[in-house]
Amino acid sequence: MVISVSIESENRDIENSMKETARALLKEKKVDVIIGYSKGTVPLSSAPILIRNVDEVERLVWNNLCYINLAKYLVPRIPQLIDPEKGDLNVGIITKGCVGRALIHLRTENQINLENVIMIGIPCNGIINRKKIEKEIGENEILELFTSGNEIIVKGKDFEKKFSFEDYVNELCKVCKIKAPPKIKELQGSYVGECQEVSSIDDNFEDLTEFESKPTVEKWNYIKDTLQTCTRCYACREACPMCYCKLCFVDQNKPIWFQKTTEISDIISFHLVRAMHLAGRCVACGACSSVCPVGIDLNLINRKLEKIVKERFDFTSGIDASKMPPMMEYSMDDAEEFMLEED
Amino acid sequence: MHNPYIPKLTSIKDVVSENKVNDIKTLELEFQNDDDYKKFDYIPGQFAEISLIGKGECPIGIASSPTEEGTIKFTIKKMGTVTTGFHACEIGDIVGVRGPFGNGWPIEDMKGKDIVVIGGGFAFSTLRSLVVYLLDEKIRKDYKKITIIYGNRDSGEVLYQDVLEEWKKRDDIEVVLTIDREEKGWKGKVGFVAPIVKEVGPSSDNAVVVVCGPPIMIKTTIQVLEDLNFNDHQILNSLEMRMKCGIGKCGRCNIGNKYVCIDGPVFSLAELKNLPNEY
Amino acid sequence: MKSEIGKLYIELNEEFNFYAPIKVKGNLEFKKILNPDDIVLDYYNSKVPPKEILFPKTDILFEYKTDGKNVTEIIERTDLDEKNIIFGIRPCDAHSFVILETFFAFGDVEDEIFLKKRANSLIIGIGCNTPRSTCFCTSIEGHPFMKDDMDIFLVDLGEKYLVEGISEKGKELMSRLKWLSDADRKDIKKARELYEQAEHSIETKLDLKDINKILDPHFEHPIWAEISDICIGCGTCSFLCPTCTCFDVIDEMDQYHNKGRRFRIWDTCQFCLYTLHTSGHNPRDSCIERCRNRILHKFCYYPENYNMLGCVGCGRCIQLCPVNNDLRVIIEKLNSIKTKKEEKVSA
Amino acid sequence: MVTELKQEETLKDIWEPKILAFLCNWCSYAGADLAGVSRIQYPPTIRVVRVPCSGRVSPYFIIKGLLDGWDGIIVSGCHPGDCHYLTGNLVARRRFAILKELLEFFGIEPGRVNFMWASAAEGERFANLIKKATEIVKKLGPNKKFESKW
Repeated sequence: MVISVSIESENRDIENSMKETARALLKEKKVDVIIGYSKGTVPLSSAPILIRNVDEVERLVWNNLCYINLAKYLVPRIPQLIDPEKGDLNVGIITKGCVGRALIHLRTENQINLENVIMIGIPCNGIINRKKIEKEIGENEILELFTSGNEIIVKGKDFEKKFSFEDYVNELCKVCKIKAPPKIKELQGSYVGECQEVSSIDDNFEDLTEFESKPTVEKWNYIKDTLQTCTRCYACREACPMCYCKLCFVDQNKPIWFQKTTEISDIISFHLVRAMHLAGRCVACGACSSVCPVGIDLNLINRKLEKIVKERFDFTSGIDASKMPPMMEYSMDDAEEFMLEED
Repeated sequence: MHNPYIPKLTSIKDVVSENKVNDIKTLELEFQNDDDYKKFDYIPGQFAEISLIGKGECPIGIASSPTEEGTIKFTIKKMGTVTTGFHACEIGDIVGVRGPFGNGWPIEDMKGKDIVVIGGGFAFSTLRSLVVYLLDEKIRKDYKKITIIYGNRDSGEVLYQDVLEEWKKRDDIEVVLTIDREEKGWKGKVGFVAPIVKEVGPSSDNAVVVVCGPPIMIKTTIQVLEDLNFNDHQILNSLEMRMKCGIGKCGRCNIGNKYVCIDGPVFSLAELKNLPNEY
Repeated sequence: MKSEIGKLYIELNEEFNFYAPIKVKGNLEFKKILNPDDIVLDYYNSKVPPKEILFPKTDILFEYKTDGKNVTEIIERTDLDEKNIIFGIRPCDAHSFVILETFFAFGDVEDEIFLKKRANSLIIGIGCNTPRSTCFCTSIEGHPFMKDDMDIFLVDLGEKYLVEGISEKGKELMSRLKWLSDADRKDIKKARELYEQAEHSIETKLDLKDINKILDPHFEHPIWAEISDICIGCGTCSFLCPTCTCFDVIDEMDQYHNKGRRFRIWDTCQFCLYTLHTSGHNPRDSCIERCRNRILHKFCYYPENYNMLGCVGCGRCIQLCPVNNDLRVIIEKLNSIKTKKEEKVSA
Repeated sequence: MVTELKQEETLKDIWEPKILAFLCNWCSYAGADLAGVSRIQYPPTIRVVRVPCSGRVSPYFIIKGLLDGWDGIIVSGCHPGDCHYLTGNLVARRRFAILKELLEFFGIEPGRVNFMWASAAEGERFANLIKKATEIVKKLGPNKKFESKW
């Protein structure tokens, strides 16, 4: 039954069904506003968009560059989604797998009320790693990027390059098993469009073995090299659907735990503590890496977090609303092989 | 040219706790270097960036008057990291001071006029500076009638009790104190500042009114003043804003194209109405 | 000749800190270089602007020593007198230095830390043969070959560079470099051609002429909500803007060694904490006000205060905004306020 | 040159790590006390911070400690099930598990940060574990990872 279809035609199907659902929802007045993606004005980007009436639905797109996690706009709700008189508007949200996971996880953390949110599920087919392509092209300007068949075509003034989609998709998307929003029984009525039944995920985390087997010094050097360009603009934090704290730990000044300078030790401590805070919460959307203006790849760290919680606590964020996240729970039987013991 | 971010060092000469709750203290600072003191040439209403080395810096209005020679005073409420640090200070500790910054009260323009000073809560510090200045022997004759209306939540919150007592004894100044709710042994008035202003009813003829206090007090008082025929140019106001540098470089205290730290903090109501409502 | 950059570096390296564009992990950055072979000159533009050289992300204001509780000594910076050469920057970034200089010298108190460094820096810029599709320097009275803001100006002619001394400082330095050969007429003609070619390749034209007059009366316009609705409030646009200057001042103390320092780090009006009062009141409480402040600061307050736009048209914020909140679209929308109004009048 | 080298070598030999130890008030701190009054010898490398419970020890403390240049960190609490607050150490254990793995992943020697359980009656065990931790840290040498910080 498996028919091999190309990315290009998949995109078209996703986009069409998404538009149809969106139109129907708006027409039936089931939602007041739809959050989705529109075509970016710069070749390697997409712009989130708020759609309020049926004619605007045409502007919705799906093109493998929709890297922003839209759950960000719901936690906390941006003012445009709140009516001064009616209160919270009914929101339709274009939901790829990781947006769905984010919403479900945020619900477990009591951060969001999904009653007036309708998830327009789409079977995401992967997000292009735009940083990797940019690096590959180097000092040339990309003027156009589109998918044709199973290839990514990048065009500039006097060059045209083809990349295979499989290789240039985000590292997280390569191993992603939750393409459409996971279905949970607590939210039966909130789904429109595609969604997927997920009970548990099998993942062997093979992609991490190479890095993990490196000696400590090499790991340190790699991390140091990767992070040293960080400008501390906090785009990673602001794009992360899980970073909803009103006051981030780096901004606290009573007491000041970690400084905000761009010295390497401060940068590393920021990313280390942020990783700590995302343990068991990261939904593997890769938005942090996609938005980083200086091209830092945080996906490796995010993968590691997923691995730790999966192996230690058998937990995957955002697929099961009945399970508490590991850092909100405790158990007598946790493994403690890392504790110091007498010989 | 010199590095404008380097504070001049002063040592704490005296610490006075100003209220019953003990969260407002007045620090009296003495410059370590006489030269620095001479260069610290200020008028009432200006502020300075005072810093506790290792904790940080914050902008505080100068509470002393240039006529009180030798030291400068700052009244500090315990709020954030730096101010809490100041509250832990003892006599002899070292405090950095940069300044004076800002425009201050327009004392030149106020000459020959009646002056009404309306204050609420602990926003009275730069008003203390102004009144002490106006009451100085050499200066008093330049100004006409001075009226002070000072409101507080309760009697324990009244700042600068010693100077207030002195002022009450003088006959060239009218001091009206008020608290929000009735209290045993309280001799002043009872009620919010705005109705008391109405009751006192200062004349708007050739007068300037200086208002400092919490936003809600300012709002209600300005209505009363407008009823008393004060125009927008006669009403002066001192703004607060988050600041870091005090010299218009760090960027955060702008209201429209004006910086509160260099174009303010004193604005007349007329000026404020011209600025975007973003403060 | 192109290979002679190495010669230039060797000659000037002892006297100057030599900053030039190099590739670090695939990103172009302006760094103090150790090897002239690393220099990349046929680049589009760096992500982090060269303002980083004069206004670093973390800039020490002063250091101090303590006796455990109180400060005993304040140590001023001594490295400000070092001479720098900033090599190979584009005209837009060179223009940003002029804007920064005006800003830091404005008011009664000048910012010595920036201005001293600026005065000790010599700019050797290079004409921009390949403007990007997002560049719009011609709309702000700039040009990909504008040389007014530099000390020495280079034009990349293919195999060699055309070198021109602009300022006194630059001419003096050139007189020391005797090995520079004279340009012939062909070279100058070629430079002229490149000049025109670059000008034509800039397609983005923004109408910024009277933008401050349009913006000034529309502080409360509903368009600001529209502009900011997808902004996620990160600092990308302003951290990577060559003219953004906001900073935060922070103290740090090493209790173990009784020393400390006060420094400034980049800050941005896009952060909630930027204007938050201790009392909890925040004058710019939502993205709407913060986005508005950024646009107004560049296109309204700058013209009012310094008589120049606070933008150089480098297009970094357009290229790098995570949610693609395109400045070109914003400007168009703002300009439409005017046209709508005119329509109303004519109707 | 030769003498210098020798000096360096001897310096390394006599170098003792400085270890920051967070001990829980109810078990480990009392355990350390017991080790003291029982005159059990253990290396004088630890500087003790008494905390109400090992659950109080936030990862901030540990990372900040490393940033500040401590050569090693020890967190010690009651054995699982014995916590004075019933579950404080269980919560802490999860946190430590993740922190330890993350530190290793970031290339910070995991041996610098050690977690242990020691009850009030286990003076001997406390001393032994401190000995062991000191050896581990000593082998790693001084903490220079964050030295770049002025």
